[in-house]
Amino acid sequence: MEQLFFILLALLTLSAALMVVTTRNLLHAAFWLILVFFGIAGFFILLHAEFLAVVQVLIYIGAISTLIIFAIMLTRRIMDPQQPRFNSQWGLVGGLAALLFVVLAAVTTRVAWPTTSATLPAEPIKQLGADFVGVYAVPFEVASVLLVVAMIGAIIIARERG
Amino acid sequence: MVPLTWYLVLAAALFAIGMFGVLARKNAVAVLMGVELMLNAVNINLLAFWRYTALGELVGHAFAVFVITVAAAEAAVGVALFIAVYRQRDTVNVEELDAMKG
Amino acid sequence: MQSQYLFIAIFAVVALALPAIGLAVAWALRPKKPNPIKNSTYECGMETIGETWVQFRAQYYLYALIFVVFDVEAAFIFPWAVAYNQLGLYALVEMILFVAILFGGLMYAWRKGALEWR
Amino acid sequence: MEYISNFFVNLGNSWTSLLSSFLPPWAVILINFIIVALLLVLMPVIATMTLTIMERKIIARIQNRIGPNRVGPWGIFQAIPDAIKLLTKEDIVPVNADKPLFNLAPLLIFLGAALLWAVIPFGRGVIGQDLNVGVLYLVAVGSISTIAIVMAGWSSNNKFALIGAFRIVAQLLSYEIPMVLAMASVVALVGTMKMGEIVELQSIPFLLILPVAFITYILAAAAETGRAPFDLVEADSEIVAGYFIEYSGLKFGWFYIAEYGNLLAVSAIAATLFLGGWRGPFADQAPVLGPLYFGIKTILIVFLLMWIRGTWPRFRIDQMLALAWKVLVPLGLFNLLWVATMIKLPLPVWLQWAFILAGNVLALLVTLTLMGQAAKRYAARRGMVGTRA
Repeated sequence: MEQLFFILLALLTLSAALMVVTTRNLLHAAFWLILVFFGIAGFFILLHAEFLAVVQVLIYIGAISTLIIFAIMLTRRIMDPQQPRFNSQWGLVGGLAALLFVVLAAVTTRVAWPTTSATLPAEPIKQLGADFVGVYAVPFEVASVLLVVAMIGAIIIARERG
Repeated sequence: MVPLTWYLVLAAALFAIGMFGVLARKNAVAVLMGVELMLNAVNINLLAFWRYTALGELVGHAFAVFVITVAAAEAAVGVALFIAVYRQRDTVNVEELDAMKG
Repeated sequence: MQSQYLFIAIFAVVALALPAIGLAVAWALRPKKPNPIKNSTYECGMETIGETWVQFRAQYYLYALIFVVFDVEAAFIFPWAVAYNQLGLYALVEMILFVAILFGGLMYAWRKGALEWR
Repeated sequence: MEYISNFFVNLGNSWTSLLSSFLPPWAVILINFIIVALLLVLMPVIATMTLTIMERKIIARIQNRIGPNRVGPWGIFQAIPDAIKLLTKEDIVPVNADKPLFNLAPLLIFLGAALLWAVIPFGRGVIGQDLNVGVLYLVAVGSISTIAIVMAGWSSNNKFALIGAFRIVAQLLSYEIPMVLAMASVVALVGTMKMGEIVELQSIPFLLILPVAFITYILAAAAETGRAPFDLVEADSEIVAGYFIEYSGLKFGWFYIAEYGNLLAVSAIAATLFLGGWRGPFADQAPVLGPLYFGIKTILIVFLLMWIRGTWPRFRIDQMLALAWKVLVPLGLFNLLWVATMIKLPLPVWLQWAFILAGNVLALLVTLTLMGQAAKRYAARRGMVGTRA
């Protein structure tokens, strides 16, 4: 049952991802990207990471894709259908990407990965919240600093001068 | 149950597609979308490894949340750069953006 | 846990099917007499001038930007809020610091006029 | 007696065991899921059928009119001819529209409105699924509507639609943050995101402890549903109709239904988080009362939102965005930290709650004073007349 869901989700996600990189119309590419994000949220559910699935929808679909759509709207001429999609080296790059996939897949299927007998904590979200201010206290604060620095930087860059 | 390698192969495929997008697309926003695909592939790997090798503690969760945070910051600054560059140069075609001084 | 999300998935399918069926029924019932005037873009009777994809002001982007930052922050605040009852005083201190940094960023945006609609 | 005290859960169990007697377990689960999904998916439609007539009557009374009065006694069946009309209207697709996206947008906006109902508790155990991430799920589902709005605005190939879409997206994004902060302060108080558990743990309605969070939530809810005084996207006297201007017939109908579905959903969420949901006198002994109390509380909030719509003047967009970012967000952050600080004090719970309430009231007074001063400065700078100096 789970395997069936995995295969369906994988087909959906990968074909949407292919559409993202090949569609001529950038706004369509952005909507395909949103479908990829949904598919990945589905994988997170299959992996018993429901919190991450919601965060994926909240941040990637709610926030990051909105930013990308705004970027497309704000840069007008990129809607031009006459412009080529790819640069001149796309054939080479395509071969390279295919090669990378073959190598990665070959390697990952050959390694005997260790497995765990541990069980999921009773309340993973509670555990995660405790970890954020416990084990990961420093990254937690750094994340806040990173976000604010990114915000300040982006405001300075994007502000309309004069 | 789905074996771990399925997830790893899936993530590898997604990563390769993302890399193709980053290296082959002309438009900077499309390049950014490729980067997002690659980051998502990484997150799948993080959580798959967490699920199959470290279920007891929430390392994979924490790392994935931090990756998402970095992705959000990157997208914010990246899009701001596109807007600024577009205003200056009237293009976001990465091949035309090779001159160091505007 | 996963059966709960199976429900959400089924619910989503049903919630997409209902409006689709409704539209199919409406398609069967309604008249179909298109003509060029009807199908033209509605701009209060004026002829459409220029491209629709007009350039937008960067102001929209600045709001989206600040929103993204606070949205990511929500992803940290909620697990913290769930765990908070069982944590010591350090959890409070760390969250105050976290929020103070973000608030500083908001203040900066405010000072720089990024929150003004112009 | 045992059966009665947990009536709905036991009823569900009886039904399940009846099915199990002749069906395999997976089929029982599937059938139950589909039945619940079919019931919940109708909520936005029911909301539209009832709330439109309620709203038209209330607004009419506020404006000293009678309102709909032709179809049925006091016009209560007005929604039926409206529905028939929408169903049989000709469907017009503008020439240069992006057809796949133009047709997908109404489906998506309905999806966003319907999915909210999956985690709303109608009574003890009467809930689609009590997800561990309940509250955050509600926020996440809201982003589907944002995507649908952008899709509708862009695919219509109409400048007004696109501008309307961007304006409402800026509004939705801005008001999502105060809403999230108000929800987070409730979560910090109870220590769970499960909607069902939040009700169980709400021994007194949180409205009495967290009035600031409640007010913030109501304002954010009005803005998120695009209602007056935050309805400048479809301010019909100023700009045509917002992002769905090119839609007609039932495609427009789904946008309309999603709007009222969202109105009822945000009211139900407010009733759950701040008014104690299905709790009330004797609801523990007679759970049948639970959904009744829940319904009454929800309708009270709907009425509040309609009252606001009928009486408040419309905000300008700069005022609206400033209210979100300069007033509600700092207030929400303060409120969250204040709640967190007070529940760490070594005091009995009722005293902690009293302190939280005191801080809330104080914060509200300070905010109103500061807003008043800012308004006076603004008026003085612009040299406005008719304002008290």
